Amino acid sequence: MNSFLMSAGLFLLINLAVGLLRLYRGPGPADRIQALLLFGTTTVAVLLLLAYAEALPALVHVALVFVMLAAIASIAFVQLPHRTGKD
Amino acid sequence: MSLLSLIFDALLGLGLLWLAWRAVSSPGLFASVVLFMVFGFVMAITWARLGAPDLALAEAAISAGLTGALLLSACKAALTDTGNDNELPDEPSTVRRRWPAALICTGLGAVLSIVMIQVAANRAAVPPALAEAVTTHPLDNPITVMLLDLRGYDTLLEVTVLLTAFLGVRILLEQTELPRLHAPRATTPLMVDPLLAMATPVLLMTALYLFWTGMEAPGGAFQAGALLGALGVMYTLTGRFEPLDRTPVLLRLGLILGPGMFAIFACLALTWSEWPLAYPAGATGAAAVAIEFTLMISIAVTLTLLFSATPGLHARHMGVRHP
Amino acid sequence: MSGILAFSLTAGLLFALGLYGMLTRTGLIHRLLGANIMAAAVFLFLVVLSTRATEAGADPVPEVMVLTGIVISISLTAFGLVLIRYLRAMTGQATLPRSGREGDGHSGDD
Amino acid sequence: MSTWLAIALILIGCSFFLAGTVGLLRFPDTHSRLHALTKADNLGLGFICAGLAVHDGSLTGTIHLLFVWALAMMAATVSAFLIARWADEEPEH
Repeated sequence: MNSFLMSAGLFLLINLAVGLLRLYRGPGPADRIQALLLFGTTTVAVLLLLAYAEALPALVHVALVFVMLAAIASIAFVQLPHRTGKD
Repeated sequence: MSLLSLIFDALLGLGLLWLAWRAVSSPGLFASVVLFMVFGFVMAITWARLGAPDLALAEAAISAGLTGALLLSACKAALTDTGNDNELPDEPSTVRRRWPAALICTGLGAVLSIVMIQVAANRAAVPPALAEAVTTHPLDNPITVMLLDLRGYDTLLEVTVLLTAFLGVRILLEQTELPRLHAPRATTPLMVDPLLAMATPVLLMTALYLFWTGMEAPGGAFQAGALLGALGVMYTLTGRFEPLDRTPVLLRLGLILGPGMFAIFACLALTWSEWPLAYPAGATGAAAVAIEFTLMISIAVTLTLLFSATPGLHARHMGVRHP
Repeated sequence: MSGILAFSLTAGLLFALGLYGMLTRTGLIHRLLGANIMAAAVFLFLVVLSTRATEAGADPVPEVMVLTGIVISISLTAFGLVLIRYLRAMTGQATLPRSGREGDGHSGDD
Repeated sequence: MSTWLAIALILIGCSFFLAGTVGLLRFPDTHSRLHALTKADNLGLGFICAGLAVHDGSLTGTIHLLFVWALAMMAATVSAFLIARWADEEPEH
């Protein structure tokens, strides 16, 4: 079971690496922030899988902290003016 | 399993390297900032893989919440300060001295890697005195034992560093009129109000929970304080806290509470022991909890003020709403 | 633990990358990111050192040092960003002033 | 039996993550990407939480996992809304 959890985590990590392509390509700030959202969710999932694969229950708390603060980045992001400076 | 872990770790390492490379080399400010935020996420997974949940917790609270908000606000400030409405500004000349720097850094990287691999390959045992002190201590989590007891100075210095950084910021803000940033946009109650209404109790409870479990599991004053600080930053970002150009008395008290308690306790300790910062026999747990609690409050207040880059904050009345 | 090799290699290279960023970028926020990456490399190496002591559990000293280190690097970043705003308000740009435009080997570095 | 259930749930979760990533890469504009991403990912996270809860079996573990998922959905809802509105206000499109 543990190696199954680990390989699921590995799969998600590869997923994340592929998602980096969007971060690389952009083009707009909104697209980059979306990639960040994807990474946030994936990181939470990887942390949960690792918590059980390595029998470190404290990692569930780490995942909890992550999701709780996930919205802050978005709130901070929408404070940015648009590129054409309408704001 | 071990091959799997090896691939996992190698992928993590490659991811970290690619993200770091892009963060320092991509021309745009915003792209670099987002890349650095993702770098923090991957770093948290790395701490988890290395079996250091304490660090993963701190990294999660800081890189998921605080650093992102801080750097994105820096992007906003870069726009506002330069009066440049068109584009997040790139640097005038993006890169210089590329080849000599690359040569030096390649050499340094190679040497460092070789040395680090060799050092890390030698196994070393925990010094016996330390191992004994950790195992016989009433608090269970070895990291907490270290933080509270064997190196109480460590926590004191941590909170002092934060406080010093805030004082530095405050001095700078008194020196000059920085252009006022635009008022927060996300003040519309439509989606942010329900979020804050739910996030506030959840974050408060989780912070207390982390504080409490910090006694026997990873967690503790810093992680809990960072969560509370993130809540404060959330309130500032959405305009629920408004900047002031002075520091109200209550906030001053909050700032000084943790270090002050620490200092008083250190002096009092001289009455029952010949060492400052020694716990009274029989009341170690209670004294530790009291000190940690005040530290948590100070860390939260300091982080909120430091990240909002204002001397003070006050709650805005949200009583009457205009639809 | 299998990760020791991979992560110590990563730490060494990360440090070099952060330094490269600090040496080549002129934008101060980018330099700050470079400094943060260097700090992360040091933290990574310290934690790798602490996990190798596996007979009696991980050695807590380096981990505690890294915890403090994280606090210090976050304070540094926050202060640095305000300092950069201050510089921008004074000089109009977020780069360090240089005495000559080209070929000066020593100025403008941290 | 429960092991197989857990494995099945986690596999389903992983496939949703894959779908989310493919959507993020392949869809043409900001809004459709946002749509693919926030829904697929949080469903995937939900399946993984469910699978781990089955694997764990204890009450506290299940509550923790449920909590993580609920919070993730809350955060994703708000983030998706804020980003979509931000992109809407962008005058170029």
